[in-house]
Amino acid sequence: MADLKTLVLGRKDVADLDEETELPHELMTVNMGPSHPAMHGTVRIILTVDGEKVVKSDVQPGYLHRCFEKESEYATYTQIFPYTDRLNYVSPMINNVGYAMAVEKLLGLTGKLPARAEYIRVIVSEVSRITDHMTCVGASAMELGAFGPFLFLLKCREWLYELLEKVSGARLTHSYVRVGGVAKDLPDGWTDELLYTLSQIDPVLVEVEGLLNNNKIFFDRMNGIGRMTREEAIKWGQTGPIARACGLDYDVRKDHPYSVYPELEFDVPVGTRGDCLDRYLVRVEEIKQSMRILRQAIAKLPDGPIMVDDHRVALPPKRDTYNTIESMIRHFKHIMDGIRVPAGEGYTFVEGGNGELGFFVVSDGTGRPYKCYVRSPSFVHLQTSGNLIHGHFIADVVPIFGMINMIGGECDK
Amino acid sequence: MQLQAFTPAGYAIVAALGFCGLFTLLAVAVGPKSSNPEKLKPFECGSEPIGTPRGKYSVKFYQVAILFLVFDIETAFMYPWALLFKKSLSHDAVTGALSAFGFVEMALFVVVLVVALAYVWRKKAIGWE
Amino acid sequence: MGVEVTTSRLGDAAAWAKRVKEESRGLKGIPNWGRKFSLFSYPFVTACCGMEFMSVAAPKYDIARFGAEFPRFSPRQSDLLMVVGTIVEKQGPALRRVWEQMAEPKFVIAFGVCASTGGFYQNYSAMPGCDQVIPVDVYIPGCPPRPEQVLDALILLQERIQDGIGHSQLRLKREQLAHAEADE
Amino acid sequence: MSKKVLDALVAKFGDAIEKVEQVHGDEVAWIKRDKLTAVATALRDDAALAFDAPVFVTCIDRLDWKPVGVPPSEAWTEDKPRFEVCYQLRSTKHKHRIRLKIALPENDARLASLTPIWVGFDWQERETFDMYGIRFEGHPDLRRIYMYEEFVGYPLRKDYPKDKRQPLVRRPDLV
Repeated sequence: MADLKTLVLGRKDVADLDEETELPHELMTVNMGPSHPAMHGTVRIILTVDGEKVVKSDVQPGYLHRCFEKESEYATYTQIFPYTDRLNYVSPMINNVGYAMAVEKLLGLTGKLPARAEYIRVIVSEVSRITDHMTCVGASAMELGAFGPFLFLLKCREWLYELLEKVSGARLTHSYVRVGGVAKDLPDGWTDELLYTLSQIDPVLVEVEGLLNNNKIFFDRMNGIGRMTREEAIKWGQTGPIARACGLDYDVRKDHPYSVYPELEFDVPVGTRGDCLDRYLVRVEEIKQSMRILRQAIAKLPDGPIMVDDHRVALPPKRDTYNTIESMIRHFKHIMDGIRVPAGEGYTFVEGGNGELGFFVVSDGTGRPYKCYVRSPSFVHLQTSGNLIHGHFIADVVPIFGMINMIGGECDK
Repeated sequence: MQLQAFTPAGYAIVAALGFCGLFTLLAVAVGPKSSNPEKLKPFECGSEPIGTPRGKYSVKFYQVAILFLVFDIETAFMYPWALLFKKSLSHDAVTGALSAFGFVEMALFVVVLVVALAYVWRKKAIGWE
Repeated sequence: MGVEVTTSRLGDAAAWAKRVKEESRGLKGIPNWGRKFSLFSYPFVTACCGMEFMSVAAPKYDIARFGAEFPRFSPRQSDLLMVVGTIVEKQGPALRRVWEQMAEPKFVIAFGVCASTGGFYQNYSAMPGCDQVIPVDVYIPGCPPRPEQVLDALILLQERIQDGIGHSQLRLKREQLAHAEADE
Repeated sequence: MSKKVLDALVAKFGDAIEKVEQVHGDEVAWIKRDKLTAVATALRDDAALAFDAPVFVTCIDRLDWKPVGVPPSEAWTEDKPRFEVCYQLRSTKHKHRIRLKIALPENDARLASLTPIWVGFDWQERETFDMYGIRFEGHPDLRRIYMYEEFVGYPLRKDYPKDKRQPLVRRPDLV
C-alpha cells in the first residue's frame, strides 16, 4: 500500500503525507462596528478571527450613552418618567412602574396604593412585556432570515401599540405611571378590546411557533450556540430569560413578590441547556404566561380610585385647583418643585423585559433626586457576550446577540 | 450548417447585453461622481478599518471552494443530458421513462463522483473544524 | 461656534435653489424622477425611533408603497441615510464616515427629534442633532414620530429630489459649474 | 430574616464593619476600605451567607450634600469622605440581599476591585471608574466603557457641568 502511494503521488518521504500539518496563517481583525444591523446600532465588537472562528472579541458598548443619571439629577421626580420610558424602549411601561415603585418605597407608600392602580400597573406592564418578547423574537428570527415571523409578530405588536396608545396617548413613550398611582384611568371598553386582541394573538403565536420551532435552519442556527451553565449565570449576575434558560429559577415576581402579583398565578418557564434555542423557547413561553396573567388581571380588575389620596404625591382634583386658592398653590408647588421625598436611599427592583430592572434612588429631601442609578439587565448580560461568542463562527454572533436582547437605551443608560 | 437553430440564443444574448449595457452606461453617464480619501477606505460598519485584508488566511477556504466547483460542474453536465433526454438512447420509447442503457450511462458518471465525495468526506475536507 | 446666518447668505441660497429648480424641469428632471421613486435607505438605527422605524416598515404603515422599503446595510448601495435615534458624541465619527462613504447623490433624513436637535437630552454626551456632523435634507419632529409623519417626510424628500435641491445635488451642481468655468 | 445577616456579619467581622443599618428595608453594611476583600470573600464562601450573585456597583458623590429636614450634622463637610462606593449583592440560595458601602476620600479614590471575587462586577466597575474616577486596583481591564478615550474628566461627578461637551467631530463648514 505504501509503495502504491509513493508510485501514485511520487512523494519520496510518505510519512509527511499522513500527519495533517496546518499551513501557517495569520489572525484577521474584523470590526462588527457600531452601525451594524445585528448590533442594534449601538455596540462595537472588535473580532479577532481565525478563518471563520472567533478567537478573541472586545465588546465595546457606550454608543448610546444619553446620561440618564445626569439628566435625572436636574429634573424633578415626575419629570424623570419620560427619561425612564427611553431606557428599555421595547417595554417602556415596566420602566415606569419600576421607577415609580422606587420613589414610593422612599415615601413609604409601597403597599398603600389603591387596588385598581396596582392592577392597571400589572396589566400595562404585562402588555409591555409581551411587546418586548415579540420584538426580540421577531428581530432575531429576521436576522436569521425568517422574515415571515417578523412581520406576523410586528402585526401583533401593532395591535398592542394601539391599545397602549389608547391608554397613555403615545405608542411607545407612554409616561403613563405616576408616583402613587397612574396618570389616567383606562378608557371604558378597553379591557374587552384587550381580551379580543389576546384572542387574536393566540393563532399568530401558533403560526410563528409552527414556522420556527421545528424549522431545520432556525434549529441548527440556534441549537447549542452561546451555551451558558447555571453557575456561570449566577457568577455573572444574570437575571431574566437568559438566566432562566440556564436553569436558574429566578423571577423577581415570584422570588420577591411585589404589587399584586401574589394574587395572580402564573408559572415561570425554566430551560435546561442555556443555549440560544432555550432563550427563544423561554421568551415564547413567557409571552403565553403574560397573556395568562392579563386574562386573570382583567377578570379581577376592581373599581376605585387610581391615585393614592396622599397630598404629598397626588395632584389636587381639577375642580379644586380652579376654585380654591390652596389647591391651586399646592398644584403649582407640586409641579414646579416636584414631590418632596424625605432624605434617604433605597433600591427597588422589578422583573423587566430582560431581567431584574432596579432603581437605586438617593433623595436629599428636595424635589429633585440626588442620585438615580439604574441597574440595567442589558448591561449586565452584555458582559457575557464576550465569552459566549468565543469559539463560535462569525455567523453565530448574530443569534447570540439577538437572543441577549441588548437594548441600547437600557444598556448604555 | 444550419445556423438558424442558434438565432433565438443569439437574440437572447443580444437582449441581455443590450439591457445590462444600457443601464450601466446610463448610470455612468447620468450618475454624478465625487470621491474623497475617506470614501475610498473599506466600509467597516462605520469604524476605522483595523489590520489589512491582505493577511494569509486559512487554506480551508480554498479547499471548500474547489470542492464546491467539482460538484457544481457535475450538475452542470447533467443539464444537456436532461435536455436531449427524449431524443437520446436513454429514453425508452415504450414506457416513456429512463431506459436501462440510460440508467447505466448516468450511473457511471454519478458513481465516479460519489466515490470522490466519499474520499473527501473521510478526509474531513468538507467540514470546518 | 454656530453658523452665523446673515440674511444675505439666506438670500443667495434661496436664489441659487430657485435657479437649480428651474434648470431641472422637463427632460432634465427624468433622472431625478427615477431617483425619487427608488430610494434605497441605509437605516442608521440607534435608539427608540428604531421601534417606530420597524412599525413604518411593517405591513400596517408600509413604506414600500413609496418605493423606499428596501433597507441596504451598506452605504455603497444606498442613497438615503435615515438617521434614526439619538446620535451620541462617540457615534459622531461613525456617522460621518458612513455618510461620506455613500454614493452620490445622497440624501439624509433626521428621524425623530433626537436626530434633529438632540431632543430632551441636552448634556455632555448626546449630540444636539445629527446636523452637527452631516447636512440633513428633511427633519422629522416627534419622539418617536408617528409612522404617518415619517411617510409625510418621505414625500417631502421626494419633492425635494424631484426639484434637484437636495444638499448633495446642490453641491454637485456647484462643482459642475466650477468645472465648467475652469474649462473655459 | 435580614437582620440575621447583619448580625452574622458583625459577629464574624466586628472590627472591619464600621456601621450596620437598615435603610428602607435594605441591609447596608459600611466596610473599612482595607478589609473589603476579606469580608467579600467571606460573604461569598460562608454557607450561611452565600452571597454568590452580584447585582450592581455604583458610587455616590457627596459633594455639598445638604439634606433638607435633617439635622445639619448630616450635611457634607470638607473633612468627610466624598465618595461612597456601593456594592449590592444577593444570594440565590437564601434570597437575601446586602449592600456594602465603602467611604473614600476625594484625593485618594482607590479601592480593591471585587471583580476577582464576583466576575459580574467587571463592566460595572469600569462604568463607575468612567463616571466617577474611582480607581479599582486588581481589575483585569480598567478603562472607560461609556465615554470615548479622548474624554477628559469624570462626567457624573457633581462638579462636572451637565452640558460641557467635548466634541469628537463636527461638520467642517460649521466650526
